[in-house]
Amino acid sequence: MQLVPCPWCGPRDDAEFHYGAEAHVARPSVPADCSDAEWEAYLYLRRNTKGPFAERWNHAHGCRRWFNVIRDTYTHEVLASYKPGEAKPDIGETDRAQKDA
Amino acid sequence: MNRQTNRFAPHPTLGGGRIDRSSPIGFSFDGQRYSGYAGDTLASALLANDVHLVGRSFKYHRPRGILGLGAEEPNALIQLARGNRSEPNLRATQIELFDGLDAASQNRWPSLKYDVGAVNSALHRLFPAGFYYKTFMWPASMWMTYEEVIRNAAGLGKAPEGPDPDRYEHMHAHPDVLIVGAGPAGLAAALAAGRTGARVVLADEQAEFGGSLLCEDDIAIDGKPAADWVAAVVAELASMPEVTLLPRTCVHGYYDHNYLLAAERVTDHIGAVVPNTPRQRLWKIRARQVVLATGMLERPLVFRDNDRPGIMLSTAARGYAVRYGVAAGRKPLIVTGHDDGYRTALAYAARGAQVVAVVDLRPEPKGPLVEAVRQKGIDILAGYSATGAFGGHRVEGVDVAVMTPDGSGLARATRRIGCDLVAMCGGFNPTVHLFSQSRGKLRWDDGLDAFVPDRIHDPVGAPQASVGGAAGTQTITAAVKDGIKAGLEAARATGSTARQPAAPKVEEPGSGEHRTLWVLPSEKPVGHQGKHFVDFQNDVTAADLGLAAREGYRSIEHVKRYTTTGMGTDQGKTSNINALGIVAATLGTDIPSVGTTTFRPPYTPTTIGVYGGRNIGKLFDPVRTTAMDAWHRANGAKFEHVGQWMRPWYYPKAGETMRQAVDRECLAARNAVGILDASTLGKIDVRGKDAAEFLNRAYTNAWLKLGIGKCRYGLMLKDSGFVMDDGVTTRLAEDHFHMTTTTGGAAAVLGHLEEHLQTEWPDLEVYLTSVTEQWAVASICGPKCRDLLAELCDDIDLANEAFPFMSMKEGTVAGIPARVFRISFTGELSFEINVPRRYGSALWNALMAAGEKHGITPYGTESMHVLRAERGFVIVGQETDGSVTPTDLGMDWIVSKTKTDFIGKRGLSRPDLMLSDRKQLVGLLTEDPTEVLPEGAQIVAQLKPQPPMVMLGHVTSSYYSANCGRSIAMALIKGGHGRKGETLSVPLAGKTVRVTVTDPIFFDPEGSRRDG
Amino acid sequence: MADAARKLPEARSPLAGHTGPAGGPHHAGLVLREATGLSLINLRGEAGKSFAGHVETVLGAALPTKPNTATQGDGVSLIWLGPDEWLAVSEDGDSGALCARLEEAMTRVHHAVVDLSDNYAVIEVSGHAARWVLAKGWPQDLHPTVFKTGACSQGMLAHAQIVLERTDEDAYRLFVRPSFAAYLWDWLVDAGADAGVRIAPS
Amino acid sequence: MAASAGRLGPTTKQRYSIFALARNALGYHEGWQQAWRSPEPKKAYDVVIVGGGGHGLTTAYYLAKLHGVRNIAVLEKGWIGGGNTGRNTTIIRSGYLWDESIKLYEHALKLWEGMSQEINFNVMFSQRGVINLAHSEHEWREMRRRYEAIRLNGVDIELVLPDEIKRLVPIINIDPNIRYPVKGGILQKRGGTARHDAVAWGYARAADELGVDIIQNCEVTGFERAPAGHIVGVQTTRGFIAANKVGCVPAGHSGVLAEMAGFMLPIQARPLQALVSEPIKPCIDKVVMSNAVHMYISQSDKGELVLGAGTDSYNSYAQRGSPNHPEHLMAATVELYPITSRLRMLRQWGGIVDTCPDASPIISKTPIPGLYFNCGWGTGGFKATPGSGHVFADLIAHDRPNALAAPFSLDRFRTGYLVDEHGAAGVAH
Repeated sequence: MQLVPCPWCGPRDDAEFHYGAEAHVARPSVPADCSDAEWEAYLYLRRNTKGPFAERWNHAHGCRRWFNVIRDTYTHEVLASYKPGEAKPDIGETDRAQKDA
Repeated sequence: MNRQTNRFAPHPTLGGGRIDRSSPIGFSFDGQRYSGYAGDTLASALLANDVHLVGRSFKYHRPRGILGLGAEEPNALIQLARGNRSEPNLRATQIELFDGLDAASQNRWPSLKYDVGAVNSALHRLFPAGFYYKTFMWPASMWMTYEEVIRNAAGLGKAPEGPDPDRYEHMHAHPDVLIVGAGPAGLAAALAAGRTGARVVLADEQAEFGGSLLCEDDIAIDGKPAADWVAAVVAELASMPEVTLLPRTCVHGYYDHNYLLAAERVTDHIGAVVPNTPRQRLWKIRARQVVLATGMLERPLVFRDNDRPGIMLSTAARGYAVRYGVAAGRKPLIVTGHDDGYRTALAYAARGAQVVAVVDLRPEPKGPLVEAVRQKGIDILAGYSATGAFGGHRVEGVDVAVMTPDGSGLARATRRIGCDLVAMCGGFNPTVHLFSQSRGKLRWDDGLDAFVPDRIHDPVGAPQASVGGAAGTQTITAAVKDGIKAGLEAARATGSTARQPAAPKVEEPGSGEHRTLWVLPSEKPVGHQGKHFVDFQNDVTAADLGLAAREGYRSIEHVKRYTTTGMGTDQGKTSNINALGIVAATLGTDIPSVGTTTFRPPYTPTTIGVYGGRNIGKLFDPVRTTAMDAWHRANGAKFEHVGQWMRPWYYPKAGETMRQAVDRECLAARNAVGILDASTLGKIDVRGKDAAEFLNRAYTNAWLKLGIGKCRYGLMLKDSGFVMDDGVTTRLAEDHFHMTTTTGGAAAVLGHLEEHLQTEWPDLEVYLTSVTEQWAVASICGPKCRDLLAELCDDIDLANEAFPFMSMKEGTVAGIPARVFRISFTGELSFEINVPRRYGSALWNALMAAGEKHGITPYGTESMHVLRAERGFVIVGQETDGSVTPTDLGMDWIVSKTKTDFIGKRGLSRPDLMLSDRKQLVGLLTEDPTEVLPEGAQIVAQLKPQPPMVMLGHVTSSYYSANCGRSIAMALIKGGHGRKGETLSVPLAGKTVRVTVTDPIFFDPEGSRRDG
Repeated sequence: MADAARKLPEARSPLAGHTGPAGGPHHAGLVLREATGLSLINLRGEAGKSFAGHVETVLGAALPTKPNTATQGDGVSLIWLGPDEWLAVSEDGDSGALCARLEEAMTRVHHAVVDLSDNYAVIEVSGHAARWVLAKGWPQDLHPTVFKTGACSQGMLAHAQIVLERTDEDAYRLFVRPSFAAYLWDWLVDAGADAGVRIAPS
Repeated sequence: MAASAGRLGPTTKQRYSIFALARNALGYHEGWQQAWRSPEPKKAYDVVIVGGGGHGLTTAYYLAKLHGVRNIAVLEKGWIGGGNTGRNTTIIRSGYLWDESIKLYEHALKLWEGMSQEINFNVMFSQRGVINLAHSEHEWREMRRRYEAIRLNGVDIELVLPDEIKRLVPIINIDPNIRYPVKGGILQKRGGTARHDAVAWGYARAADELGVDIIQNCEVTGFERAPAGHIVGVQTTRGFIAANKVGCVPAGHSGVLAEMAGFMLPIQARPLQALVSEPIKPCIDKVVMSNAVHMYISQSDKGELVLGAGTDSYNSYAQRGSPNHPEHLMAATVELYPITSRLRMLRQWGGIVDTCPDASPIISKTPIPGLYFNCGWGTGGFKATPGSGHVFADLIAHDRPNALAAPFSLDRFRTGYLVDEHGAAGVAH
């Protein structure tokens, strides 16, 4: 049972949270301008990193806020947690590999 | 009752063991009555009564005796008690004796002594490891028959006959320091940590603290017997308010970030029902620091036929003598490569047993222990191998011979020595299961010939230390010293401190170099004569391990799964390292490069019921009820589960079938007054200057210009373009709306909206608050419902002009402040009356009383389904399944053409969502109007005599409609909108129903009844 | 809302008819009581802005900004639910009037004031075994040094999502949705069996 | 395809049978050959399969057997069958909802039915029957839709009511007043279980017999592409290996490999936990699945009750999950099968399932010519093993999907074609 650090409530059991997969995937500001591939990328294509990963959590049973966490998806070490809008700490990720379909 | 022939008389100085000879306990084993003493385990009591044959091995059904002293026991598996409290596969070594204990052996027929299964042992050549992969394939049809035989032969004990009468519970704990194991190292750590005032939990699987010290009589601490030190430390710990002592509690699982699970046996040792007390308690422990003091387990030796009853681990033999005052044998023989074996010889000799010999693998054993045994005149056979044991249901002796210097073969002929107990010591393994479960990295220690903890997995997120035997420490002195250091450091790391306690002075026998031989040589090569057992429970021999390697199963995980070594209920506690040693030798490599298999929770098998805890039966999952629930129950409602809610399904009168009740309810709703409890719908308060803009983005239609007091139906999509929910939203003020959602979708919609507000559009000034349960809702409909409402409400003009459809008025109904909405899901004139929940039943009672003369009839979810289907209204979750678009539902009218964006808009324009032949909503009328199609039935264009056939789609809703006087149905079928008027087939098992495609609206198509 | 001059019919609390008669062993380690007649108002707004000042003037208690703490005023306590969300709990039962006064004070401020007096059942749990029983189903640390009097938290007690407030040495207040109240009450009674349970009149 | 270098015919294997067992018993079983050779990797192959689980090994077997490709290597980063093949709850059935899924899983079920005889390795495929239970009116309606779709696809399926279910599963609790009462279910008699390890070992042996090189402890660390873009080989921990075609079937690690190849997948790696009880005498011979309480149960031939749960909700490659899932699983097990309360859990573990947004697999070409992916099986991978290998071999051999695989292309997420096997998205009304 991992301890997920909610930026407001502090560390809590992961059972208190709802998971939101890869962080910093913003909804395109003008969806009408998106190609089908770009819309597919927004809807479905998410990084699935093995290692340090910027991901979203929602404290569903607590303060109900969304926030971001850098967590190693293999060792489960939690490296950082930060509020939405705050900059993503550098974890050496290349920018999102665009599907060149 | 047999006298306890094997009890040692109490020793003048060494005492009579930690049993209470003044309180005898009667028990039975396989129907035979025996007696033991308080403090005995079932194993020690059986041995006291000279019962060695206790079980039959899994595959070969060989007679088996007690091998160990505790959790490592692979053989003595017991079926305890009968009926609903019966429990299979318990280790006799871990069952505390209680009065009237009723135990039975397992896996034998007709009896333990005469077991038919023993034929497998005779034909053992035909059953090497993995034989079942190589046979039973011919003829193919016979496999299920072969399997039936295998299944009935397999399995050990039996499941109880009925439900468990005992209760279980959970308990959360948050110690600063969790110490696992209360042996010398653990007690010392707890003392050091406890004295700082830190919150400490000390847990041990045994009934008493002390660990290995309980089984030794040659250790003094601070000049007194070790047990006195244990008692003193436990007494001090018990006096500390922040220290929790948990005996009979096995910490069996180590999960992420120092989250550990432990199962406490609360009443098992009492053997009687204790009111208001759980049988077991699952401790869910989040520790800031963990100290693992789980000690060591002794390894057996692998030699020919080393499984005769009466052959046991040396520490076990010693433990029975010292702790339980039991002579596991009157003529013991010790086989060891380790000085520790000599302590067993001394313990038995001191108590009057005649130690036949000490067979020492080492050519020149020396040191204080060896000298002490020599002085006792005991024969020490140095450099000898035990080439094999003999005896049937009890060991009768071993063959011994001098080994070649490298221990690979025999230098001289063997000779036979008679004995009635073989105490074997193959060395010691630190108990690293929990360390390994915490994903710590092990390393092979050549000095110890064992794996020891090397690197902690997550020192920051899950700080942890291993001390004592668990860390490979050899002496009690070092264990106590390390324990104190680790306990203090752990407490200090959590902010509590105190002076470091002085380490007590420990006097213990020293031990010298040991020798490890993975297989003791005998006359014939391994596999050619007799069986060299490695995993006693799963009957895995050294030859099996050789076979696995020979057939290419080289990875240790392959060897484990192919031979099933280490996969029994003891999880390889006595076999894993021996197996590794043998496999490494067979592959011509060393143990570190072979690696270990992963240690998986639990450390010892744990009761499934304790994991269920009290979350079973009535408390398995909440049942959510509305304010009017009492009335529904009192008036004979049949209920239906909708998510966690329990909603009235229909209200049968005496003798009515469901169909008759639903017909009556539907007719009343359209001809008199129907009343529905609609409290379960999701309700969300939407506030803020950007509320209208937010609704514009969330729904497919337009919201900016909705009038105050006006309502509008909205369809909510996901950004994929598929329908996720629907509901009516009402504008209460310029910046204030009241949104409703489906019952099932309430939480999902609030989450969906809140996620977009927080992560996509934080700039919008909008606040959402769930008000689902603030309001109880009674929805009345039908031609007479306005008259009824008028009797109870005199401050709202109910006339259609003043109070038009899809608008809301506030006023007082039956004396209760209320919001009344002209919303209709039935197509009838309808008023949804919302009152604060506390007045829900008062409102309902008032409506029912006043409505009597109007023919008021309560209706449930089934009738609501029929009434809305008559009008062609869809239900999200029934007409939709997450792959349906508004267009599919024929609801293009609700999709704004002018808005540049809303959630789902871009998704809708993806190619596959624009195809004309998608599955689209239609009505279906059966040729025979009385035929009601089953919901989920498939619709076919080209009917075939036999499946398979191409299906167009399925029936989403289907009912008999009393109001239409016939059956009606809705369906999603390929290209449905273009198929109006077509005749199609619905092939059911046994018959095919012909249907005509229509518009999905069957009653009052013009909507003339809406305003009453 | 129309004035309440007319005689309001009987109001039923969420646990009416479920708690059974008051009473139980005097030495009971667990005492349960349903608290009724409270005003519960959900407040949303920006802590740092004037919104906070308006709340304080109307309710007479400062808005708690430290997560998971509650502040007490005269007959009112303000419970932190999120960085921009609080639950005001007042012994003044006229929640409508309270909401009106709050609304009036905040017309020009981005806020939400929502009467949730019927959206929660309130269960008081006290007694020397209160912490022992709650710890059977509450995963968070309740040790007095960590969960002090005046602390509050949200989470799951068994399978019900609740707001938990520690009101005194051995006294807690649980806010739970009414539809979960019967389940939670039954869970508490079952979990309190080993400590002895007494039902106090509500 | 590069001409296969001068290799002798594949090593013929001893036939496994009771007679072979008896014969070898005389020689103390020291005459058995290696089941597979584990050779050193060659410099080049026609086809390299990445992933030595059941799907990878069956792909290699069918490529060699049906498509005459002789120069194949299966690269496994650990030990074959060590991923999900060795961690699943061994359930086999074809009772799915959408036509595309039913056809693919039924294709696999038919291949299961002749498997032991075809590869001369007893995988103990036991067609003892699988029951899916419905616990509410809503679920019962969903079950009926699934039943009709399966039946009309020509696959054996029966509706069963509580009394019949009680007869088939004596230890089940059909009391109508429990929190999630048994309303009924569907029974697929041809469904059942198999010994998962044996599937990996059996196909490894059969593929080895056809000349396939099975190379363990060989992790792929990168893809090499020709200037024009076509795949030319893979970088591994044991050096570069050239290949004209590369088929990736790495289950939980598909996201990692896709990222290595420079494109993204709609796949999230999620923990899926399972556990076994101690072995007891037979008490349940059917496989019974309950979606409402996320719980499924069967009993292995050794006597262990095998219990599985739903996935954990967060991404993880740790092959373990949070203990609240097994806890809920065991509460549900005691609820539906009261006699299990006093039995004891022997072992619990987790796997990494590659979950897709529509809970259906991806069997597809990729943006990189010559690179094919077969993944996204989520919790349904084991039952599809032979079918997945069969269609993936066909795709690799012909560079285009056949009719069975076509609906599962990667492209469907762009076009919106959905095969959503989550079942009904929400709860009605």
